[in-house]
Amino acid sequence: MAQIVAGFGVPHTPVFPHFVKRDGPDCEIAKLFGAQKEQLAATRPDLIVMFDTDHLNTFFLDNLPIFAIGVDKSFKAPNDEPRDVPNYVVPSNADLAAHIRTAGVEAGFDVGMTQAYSVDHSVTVPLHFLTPEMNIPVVPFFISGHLPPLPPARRCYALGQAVGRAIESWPENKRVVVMGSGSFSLEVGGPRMAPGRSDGVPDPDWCARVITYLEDQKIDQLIKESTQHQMLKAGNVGGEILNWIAMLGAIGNRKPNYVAPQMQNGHAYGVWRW
Amino acid sequence: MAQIVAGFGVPHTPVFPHFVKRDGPDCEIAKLFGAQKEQLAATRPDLIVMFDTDHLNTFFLDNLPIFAIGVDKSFKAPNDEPRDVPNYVVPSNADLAAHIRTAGVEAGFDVGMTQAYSVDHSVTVPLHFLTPEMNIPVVPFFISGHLPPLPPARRCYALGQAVGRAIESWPENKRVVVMGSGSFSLEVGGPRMAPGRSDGVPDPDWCARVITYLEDQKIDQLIKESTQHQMLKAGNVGGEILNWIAMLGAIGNRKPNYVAPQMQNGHAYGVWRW
Amino acid sequence: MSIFAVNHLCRELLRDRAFRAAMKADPAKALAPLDLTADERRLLLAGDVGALYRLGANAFLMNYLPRFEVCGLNQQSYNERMRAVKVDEIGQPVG
Amino acid sequence: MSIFAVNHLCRELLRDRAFRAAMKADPAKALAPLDLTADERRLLLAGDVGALYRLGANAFLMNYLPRFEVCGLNQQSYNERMRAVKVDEIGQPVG
Ligand SMILES: [Fe+3]
Ligand SMILES: [Fe+3]
Repeated sequence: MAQIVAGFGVPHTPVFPHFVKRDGPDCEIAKLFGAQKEQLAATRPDLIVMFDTDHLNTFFLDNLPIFAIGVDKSFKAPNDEPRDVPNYVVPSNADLAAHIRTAGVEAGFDVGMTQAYSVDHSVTVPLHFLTPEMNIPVVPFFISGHLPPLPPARRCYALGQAVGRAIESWPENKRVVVMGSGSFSLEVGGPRMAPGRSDGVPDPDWCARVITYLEDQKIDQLIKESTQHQMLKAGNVGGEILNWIAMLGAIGNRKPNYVAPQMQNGHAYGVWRW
Repeated sequence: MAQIVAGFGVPHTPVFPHFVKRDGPDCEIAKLFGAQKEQLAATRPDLIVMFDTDHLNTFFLDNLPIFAIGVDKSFKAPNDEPRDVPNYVVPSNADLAAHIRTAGVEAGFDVGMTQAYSVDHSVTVPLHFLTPEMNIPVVPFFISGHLPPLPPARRCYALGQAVGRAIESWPENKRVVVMGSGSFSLEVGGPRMAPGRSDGVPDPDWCARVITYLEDQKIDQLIKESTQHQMLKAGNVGGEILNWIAMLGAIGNRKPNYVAPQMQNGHAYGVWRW
Repeated sequence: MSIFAVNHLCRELLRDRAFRAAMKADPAKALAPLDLTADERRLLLAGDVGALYRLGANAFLMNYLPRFEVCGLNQQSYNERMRAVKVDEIGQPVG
Repeated sequence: MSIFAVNHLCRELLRDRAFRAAMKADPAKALAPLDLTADERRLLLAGDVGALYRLGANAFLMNYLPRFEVCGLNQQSYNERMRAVKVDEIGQPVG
């Protein structure tokens, strides 16, 4: 049977590959992703399931899902031209993805499907740093985290639990890592940007509180406080925390090895291994 | 406040407009739709919410929702060239549609959204017969009813209840009719077609049983027996019964005025007024 | 998923008038640029909708082939070939 | 929804290289065939992203305007104009 061997929480800032190329391996971003890369390699993963919020690139306003999963043998990444990111073809696992979808729908989660799809920086940037050889299959699970109505946090946690059960009922002997991709407090291109920047962190207190809750395993408190109002107050991508919450649902209530903050970006790098 | 004033169950066979044009107002189809048209007019509807299963026309395999709602001020119909159906522009109500979606997501239904959309024969054909002047706004709510995994019948009933509550919490004083569009037993273009036809009725017993359950208000029994296996056994569009079940959820457990079967087509015409 | 390409081109028959005309005029030429396996291409050109169904192609979508009379199909030959596919109680190919 | 067309063209800037080039060369001409209201067209050509945000246009999508430097926008003018929009605690325009 497949087993979930680790959980990772990752940021996906599209300009980070450019910064690392420019600033070299000793810059903060390179070190933080580098530490996660080592941790990931140590888990010997066969497969990654990544909860992610698309930025109107894979999906648009003409057909916008709340939940959807990519069901194909591979996908192209990225589709939105982040600087200094190559064009990747990422292997995936259509059978496992279809199995997760079926299990999710049976459990009462209305999970849409995409085939022949591509993904944006939010899937690509973490993989660019963590699995640059793109030799580990990735199944992306999309959670709507930007445009209200956002799915309730408690529902996303329950979704993660259902996805975790689906993974662990998969008959193949696979080591699966579950990731959540996104920020806790960030405004991109909206009125709450910082002066002279293209983004901003509207609610640094919330970001700090989230990190404390993660470190202290106060998941119920985190869910309770992650109302739609709080997520929108944290910025126009504040709902990306739902991806971390779904990941936590999938791995169960565990103590993280670490949650390394990057407060100026309103996000963190988290590792859960056991 | 808005109130739900009636429920309708309708078939949507794409060739029916052609048959009625060919065979005139005294043919069975013309009479059955004609009777419903009179019933509908008598309800003085301000708005129609129609549960419907799209046939890979509004949505395709590249982005296939389980549940989705059309949010726009109008939509084009039909997009799949059924014979003798004009090109319509159907008015809709984006505000009410967005309100239903928000209420649904808050209630734990993961309802996707489409804007700038068109619909196929499954929305158009019933409207062609029932509201040919296209002067009544229609909000289409799409339920995946063809490709497994199908959403569970009990969940579709609960979805209908949530949509009903959302409609009745809408502050405008509107008379709303809820419709469910589709067949009970039908195979279209698949191996279970009848000889020399493009469709077939693989499970006429099920069709008859559904009609009895509807007439006798045995909704719980109907839901219990509407397993994915039974729906697929009834044909490759057998899951369209989910649209009727969602309609029943929205209107509450009521006695129909009538459910007129068309057994050779595996479907019926139903009217619930009170 | 390769069968996606078969499903997709069937739908394009409905949506893209130029592709429909090209398929009516010369299917081999119209299919040439598409990303199909050799098997899928051969089965499409032979109008072998039964074999394509067994490979997972969708019945509604393949129904556009006889509707627009491409790949030598009409309603009668489509009906016969699809009905020859052995399926179980829920329409899944068997054997 | 008319604002849909504004959102859509912003996204096309990213996805359609020919449209991107046309918008860089002559925005009025590139926008001419699109189904925009007179207001939307005027605001786009003026680079008035603040007013478009108040009309409901999406911030990520409008961010492609300065990224590709169309309609006279660059990161600085975009930042200033968006930051001038008064919003409530959750980023909704007020006043
Ligand atoms: Fe993001
Ligand atoms: Fe149908």
